[in-house]
Amino acid sequence: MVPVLLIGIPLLAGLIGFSLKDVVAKSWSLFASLLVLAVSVTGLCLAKNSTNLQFSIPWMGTLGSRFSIGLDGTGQILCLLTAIAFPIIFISTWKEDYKKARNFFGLMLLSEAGLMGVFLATDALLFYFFWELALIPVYFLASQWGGEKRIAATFKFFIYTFLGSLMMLVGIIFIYWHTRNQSFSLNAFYQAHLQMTNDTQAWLFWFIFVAFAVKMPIFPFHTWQPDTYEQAPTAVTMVLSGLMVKMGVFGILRWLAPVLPVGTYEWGDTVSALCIIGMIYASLIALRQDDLKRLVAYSSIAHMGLMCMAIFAINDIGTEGVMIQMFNHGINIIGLWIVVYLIEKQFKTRKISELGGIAAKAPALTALFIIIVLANIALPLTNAFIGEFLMFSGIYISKATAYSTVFVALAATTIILSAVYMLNMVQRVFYGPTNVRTENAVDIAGYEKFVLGLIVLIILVVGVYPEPLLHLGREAVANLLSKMYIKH
Amino acid sequence: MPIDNYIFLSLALFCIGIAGVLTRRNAIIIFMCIELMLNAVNLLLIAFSKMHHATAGAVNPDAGINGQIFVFFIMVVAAAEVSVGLAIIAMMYRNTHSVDINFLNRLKH
Amino acid sequence: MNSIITSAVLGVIMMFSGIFLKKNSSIVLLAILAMVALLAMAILEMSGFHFFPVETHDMLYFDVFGMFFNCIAFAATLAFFLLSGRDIAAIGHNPGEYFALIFFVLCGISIASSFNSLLMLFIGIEIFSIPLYILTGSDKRNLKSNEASLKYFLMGAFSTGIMLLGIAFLYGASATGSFFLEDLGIGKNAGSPMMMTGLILLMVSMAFKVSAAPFHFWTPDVYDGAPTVVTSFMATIVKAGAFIAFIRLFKDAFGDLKHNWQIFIAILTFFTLFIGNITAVFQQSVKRMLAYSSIAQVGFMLFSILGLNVMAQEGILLYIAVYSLATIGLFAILTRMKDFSFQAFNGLARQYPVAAFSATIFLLSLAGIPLTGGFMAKYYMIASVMETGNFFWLVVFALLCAAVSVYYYFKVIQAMYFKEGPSQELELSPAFNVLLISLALLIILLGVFPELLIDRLHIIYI
Amino acid sequence: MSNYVYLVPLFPLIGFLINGLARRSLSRSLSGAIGTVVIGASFVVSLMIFFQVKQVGFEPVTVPVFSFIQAGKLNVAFAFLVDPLSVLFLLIITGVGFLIHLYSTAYMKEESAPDFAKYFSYLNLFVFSMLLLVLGSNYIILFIGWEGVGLCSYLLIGYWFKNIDYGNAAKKAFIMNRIGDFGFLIAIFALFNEFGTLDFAEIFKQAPTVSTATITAITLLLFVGATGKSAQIPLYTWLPDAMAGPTPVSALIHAATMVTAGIYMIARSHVLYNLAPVSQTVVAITGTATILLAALIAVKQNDIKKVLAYSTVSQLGYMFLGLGVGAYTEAVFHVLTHAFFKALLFLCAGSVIHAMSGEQDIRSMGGLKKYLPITHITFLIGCLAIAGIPPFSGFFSKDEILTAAYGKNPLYYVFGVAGAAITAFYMFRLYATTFLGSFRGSEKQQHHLHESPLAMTLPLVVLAFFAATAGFLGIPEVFAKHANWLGQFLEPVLAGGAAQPESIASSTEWLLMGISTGLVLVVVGYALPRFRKHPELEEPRGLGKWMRDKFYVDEIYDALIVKPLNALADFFNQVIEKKVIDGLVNGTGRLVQYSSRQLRYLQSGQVGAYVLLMVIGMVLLFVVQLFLRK
Amino acid sequence: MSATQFLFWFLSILALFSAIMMVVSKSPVHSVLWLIVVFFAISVHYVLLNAQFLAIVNLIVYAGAIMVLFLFVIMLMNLNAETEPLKNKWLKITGVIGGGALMLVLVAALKDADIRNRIAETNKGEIGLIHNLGMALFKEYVIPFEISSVLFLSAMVGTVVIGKKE
Repeated sequence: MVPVLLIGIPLLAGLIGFSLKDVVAKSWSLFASLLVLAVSVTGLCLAKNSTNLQFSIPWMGTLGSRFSIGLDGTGQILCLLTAIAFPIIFISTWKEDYKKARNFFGLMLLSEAGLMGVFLATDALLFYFFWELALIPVYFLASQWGGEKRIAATFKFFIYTFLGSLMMLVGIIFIYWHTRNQSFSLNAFYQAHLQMTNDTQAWLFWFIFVAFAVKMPIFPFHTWQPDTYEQAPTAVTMVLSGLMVKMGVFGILRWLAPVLPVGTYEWGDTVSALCIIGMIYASLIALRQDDLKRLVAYSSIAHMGLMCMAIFAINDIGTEGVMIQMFNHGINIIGLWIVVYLIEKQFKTRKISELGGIAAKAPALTALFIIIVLANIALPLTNAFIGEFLMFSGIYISKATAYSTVFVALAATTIILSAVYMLNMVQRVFYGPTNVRTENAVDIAGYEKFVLGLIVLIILVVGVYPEPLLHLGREAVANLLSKMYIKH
Repeated sequence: MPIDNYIFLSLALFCIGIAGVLTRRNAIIIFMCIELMLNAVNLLLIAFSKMHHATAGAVNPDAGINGQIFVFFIMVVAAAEVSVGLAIIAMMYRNTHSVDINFLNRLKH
Repeated sequence: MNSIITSAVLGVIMMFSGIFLKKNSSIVLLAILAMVALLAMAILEMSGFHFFPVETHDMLYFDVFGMFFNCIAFAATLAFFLLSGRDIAAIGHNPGEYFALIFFVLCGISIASSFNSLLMLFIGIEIFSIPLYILTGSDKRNLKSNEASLKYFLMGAFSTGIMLLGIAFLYGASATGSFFLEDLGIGKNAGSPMMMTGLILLMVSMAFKVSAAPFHFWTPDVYDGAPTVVTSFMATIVKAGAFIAFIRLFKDAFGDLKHNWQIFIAILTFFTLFIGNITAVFQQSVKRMLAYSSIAQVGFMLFSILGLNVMAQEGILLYIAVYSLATIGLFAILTRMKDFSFQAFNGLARQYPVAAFSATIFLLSLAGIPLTGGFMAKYYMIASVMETGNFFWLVVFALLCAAVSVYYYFKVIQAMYFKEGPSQELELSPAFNVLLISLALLIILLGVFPELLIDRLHIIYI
Repeated sequence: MSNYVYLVPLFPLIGFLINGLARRSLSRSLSGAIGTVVIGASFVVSLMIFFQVKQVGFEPVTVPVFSFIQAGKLNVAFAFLVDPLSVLFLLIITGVGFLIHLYSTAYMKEESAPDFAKYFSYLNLFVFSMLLLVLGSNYIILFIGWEGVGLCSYLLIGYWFKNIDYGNAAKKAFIMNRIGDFGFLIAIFALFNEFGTLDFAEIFKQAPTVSTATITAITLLLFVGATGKSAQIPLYTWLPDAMAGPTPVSALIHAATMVTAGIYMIARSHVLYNLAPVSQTVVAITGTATILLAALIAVKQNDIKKVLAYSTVSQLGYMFLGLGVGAYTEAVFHVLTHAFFKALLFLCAGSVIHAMSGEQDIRSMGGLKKYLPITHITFLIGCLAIAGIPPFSGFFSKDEILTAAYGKNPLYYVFGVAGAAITAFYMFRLYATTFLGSFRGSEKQQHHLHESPLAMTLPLVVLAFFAATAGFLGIPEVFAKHANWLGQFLEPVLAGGAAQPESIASSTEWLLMGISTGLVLVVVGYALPRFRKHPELEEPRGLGKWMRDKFYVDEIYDALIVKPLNALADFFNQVIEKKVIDGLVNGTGRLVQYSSRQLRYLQSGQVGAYVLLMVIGMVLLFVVQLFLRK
Repeated sequence: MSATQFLFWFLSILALFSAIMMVVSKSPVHSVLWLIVVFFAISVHYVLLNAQFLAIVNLIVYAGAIMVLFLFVIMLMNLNAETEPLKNKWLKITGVIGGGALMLVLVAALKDADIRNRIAETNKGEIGLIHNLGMALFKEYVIPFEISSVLFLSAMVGTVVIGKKE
């Protein structure tokens, strides 16, 4: 029942939200998202009792598709992340006044339902449906409530991701026709590669990969991202970068690598090379950004590249790193966006060059932000260190590629670069003398402190004691890898 | 008579009709060219009908008759089409005092 | 037979309605009632109640596929009447006759969905073409309407000529000299040069009727010039009727020769998708954009002929239903607008949220966004072709085109929701809104549960 | 002992949390007290551990705290390793740290209460990290501490963040360290790949089974890490800039403890280094080069802290030279003595700066002897110690390293002695310019001159005591047999790694010592009178200018790395991103639009054209058909 | 060469010539007259093929009724050679080339047809006679026959709608 509630609550609440009055919509959606969080935590507690975590009813029987969802190890971390993220997003933007708030919050909840569905679906067609359900509300959110150039930017985003998902659809249908009983179920998909030649898997790989690559995004499919992040309202950007990019990683983990293991091996090096290029490239570009949002956007590209690369290491350490890092990156980047949002709200600008000296006026904001930044550059005892360390180790010891050392050496340069651009930003925004804009700065309010404090708390707790989270994914990772080890 | 004589005769007439459609601008003439195309088809159908009759007439005395019936229906339809077509051309003439098909080209691109 | 006879009789009744009924609204009401009756007859027919036990001498063959299509087409027409009945009556001075012509068209469509002989195909197609020539030109004072009518007529007659030549060759190539579908693709001449010649010619003329490129050139002009309500009807139900005839012809007559002609359909599909989608991008008028989009949609529908399997047949019915409903809905809104340009839609969502929301659903469905019927329809089309294992490149191309199509459909959505525009007066009655929203919900329903519509068919085929 | 070893890092952590979280509500004295007391507590616990370790028959213990990371075969425990080496560092860190905390309570008096608490919280966090670094039983914990101290260094250098330059210095320190960490991290990955574990004990046990090439690569990468943290060529440039931080910070972090982390790490990994002679050579050469380069630069610096900073770099070079020649014990010995005398020198400098109201330029000082008597004496002791004048501590440690170096290659010795001579020269230049002669500052400064309060002078005295006497902890064999207490203490850890002094005849050793001592004394004898009378006030020319401008290393880095990188980034941002990739994406869109514009001209509106196109279409289909039939 | 063959060739050449003349005539009236000649030639072909009924119908319906209707409309509109709109020379050439190309490919497509050597019987066979056709029309083809009424009905309604003065 838990998975049904995870999807059902935000879906229903969202639909109801459309008919509510604008003033209550905000509280309503916060309530609903907290409810989802409660259910999600319950799901974690029930982890042993798997009957409550699976749900399957007939749906589109003639097509071989069922409405089957399940909360398993792979999706659990991301469901938890989603459940945590939405209340945080709602609280942190509590004071924001949206025109037609009910539509805004309704769409937000719909996208939450879509995200949950993506992480829960164990049927390929259903997965595809939720994939799009998550996308469309976000498109409308970004286009309606976004910045000046929102229409063009978000449309580019939409076309980009839509094209990617269409390619994925082709791949899904192709695999579907190669399953034994023409079924969309996850297990049937895991068997499908047995009926395919290696060459087929090799080209099919790209059809599915493109969708995920666009979502993450992997160089050179990334150009939608900075524009969209820049133009979307911050709450939506948080959803996009904190949660939706994870859909890509998750998709590869669950729907690509185990489904097409040979293709995954075949192209591992190519993808890794793309990831590395993207990481270095994005880091360097981040170095020269003056807009806070764009900077964070490019830093996100760099981080996602590493996650993608680690999947293709195809070993337990790398994959567990990816699992935990998906959670960590979600938390960290939402934290970054909140700060960016707070800065923009107070100073009416996101230009780094127009800011400075905030630390003197807003020490709490500064302290919390610096911890988030440190997490973002993967300092030990923050959550991201665990993930990045595992991922790098996984890549280094990977047997799936002959170039693991080179890959790590190149990818690890971003450790340096991320420190450079993040600290540059911290210094120029927070340190130095105050200027006209920042001299009357005030520190953040209580609820903002609460939200950021919560994020910092998660960062540190996971960074110091990651075992519970690692444990959550361990079995699932072993399970996924067992499907991928056919070649070795 | 070998059937290919009829085939190529009909084709020739048909293609003359098409060439007419392509080269003329007068709506009525174009329409007449289309009628010519239809007649070419009629001739071909009757030839085929007799061809099939020649093959199977011994077994089935009515073999091939359907081709001629078809021609009959083509004529029926052509008649209906002509009445409508001429009405449309007349309507256009009433409005523009021209039967030049290129005279009207508000609708393009 | 129910549908054919009923529609003809209803056509006659409507023809005389003008004499007895003076008010337009009562004629519209009568037409709606007649349509309900026709739909009921079609549904009864499908349920096994044949009221007219006529010996057809194999000229017609009523299978579930055709009858089911009739139901869909009639239901769509009913929706069309309900939404736009008032506008049909408002085209000119002869409301009764317009409705009569529409019923005659439906009669032709019913024949096209149940023919078993090339003769009936020819007659059926002519029956629904000739009234359309008239309907296209029914706005007599409007030069655009005149022009559209003349163009449509001349090119339609031309394509009739092509079709007849094709039929003649097929007749000549058939073993025993027959027009029955089952006799065409068999015998020692199957696949012979003459048969292929006939087949290609017939295919060309059918492609013309469904406006597949490069035989689509009449479509944008005619759709643009015709009165908007008529365009709505032509672009949906009539096109669907022609398409059913197309698929029926190729399935029943040439199904076994698939490998000889698939490449031609593939070529047509390619051009149709390309030209339809690409040309739509630059249109300035929504009406004309919809004309091109209807061409683009045909590109997808052609996949069903390429696949020609169970999935294709189920899918094409779903496609027709979803596409027709969405397009009718869109045109219904468009009919009420004075200006067909994209700018006219600016800020519509603020003033008319219901209409804008429904239009959004319609557009999303046309673009093939999941959770709308349009997605499932496209899904069926693609999956059916992929089952054959061939033409993978075409599938990929089609999806690229689908991405392009998002561009022009979303332009309308963007105009309605994200742009500001001057307020305008549209006569959108509450009933109209209710109808629109129910159509939209129906489309979503079909997107989530497509089997509601086609499971019946599935049971029969499997 | 396993019961309370965790207390050592825990106390500073508690201090950090209290000072960090409650900094708004703590008074200055309270937060200072908390900050200092926790370190003192740590020191006490460390002492207790020390006495246990010192007992005969002690075996190194690993104390697990909790399971940190577990994934696949990677199993990292959060565990502490207690052995003589770590205990020795514990004592240095907590002992010197305590004194510097104490010193800070007075030195930082002028800060506002929250800032004061912030300062102490950072300092506590630093001590915590440093303790983790030396206590960690595997490379991960070591790395956590490693990065932690880097962070604290960053925070403390940028403590006065309103000054852009200070911020830049902090950033530079962090990034330079990160470059080192890059090597360190990859070394860790390689270690894990090779050994399947990151535990010191396991790795060192298995090390001999691994090929020399691999070990060489790993050790070189570890050394890259060490060059970052311990400010060696080529990553030393951050350390002089780090003097932007408060002076006690410079004393603690940038002289006594953090910068020796690299030495600790290599000493800890000495088993690996012993297996990789190439790496050892690289370490030794780098160390030697650093000694000379930094010493030369120090000669022409006029900022009191800069001189000390370069001297630190130079002294660290000695330690690396020691490590490189396999004299691990000697290197650690030098760490110890250096901690005392360099912390002392910095604190003295802090006292001077305190007295001079923030003035750091020695050209404005002079004659401070009479105003700051305690500072003067202690500073002099520090100078003597660093210059290596017997019997001060620096003499013993430095000479042991030089002797060992001679055993390896006399060239090392030659350069080492040259470095020692230069060290003596610039230290006494500094001393003479600052304390001797007559005061050259402004009236106001002169008026303000005073000796520092007790909280500041007490640490000076204590440190001076150790700076003078600590050398006796490791008396070379040539002086007295078995008098090298430190060598014996560290024997269980660094055994086998120690240099082979036996290979050098004791007569040679005496000679070497004599040469270096004599040379130093000559230099001191030259420098002291020269700079007392004629302090160097004018701008240097020629080579001196090069030395003053640090051989333009920063500028070279800027031109070779920073500028090209920025240019590349700009190229990516402006050209690749906007023109190529985005251009490609938008170009596709434009292409579609363009095709759309062109294609629509097919729709000419003329029936004839339409029919013609249809006919062409048909012809094409038939052509295809003809081809297919062929 | 038998009389039938002679007649065939004569009629074929006549039909083709008249067809070409119809297309190239400047004056619409001439075109109509040439077309009537084509129809006559084709009707005689029908007779040759022993399809007397269709020959007669062709004459009455086509050459008679329909062509007269054309002529009538042309007269009504007072169209003549002078009012004939001119068409671009190049378009004319492309038109001819287009028609020719289609002819070419069709011939190419059909030249290998294996039924080329079959015979369409002339001067014999009863199927074209009115009796047989009538029987077939009202027995097997009664459905299409009936349904054509709808066609006519719609054509009639259409003509009325279009033609009615408003």
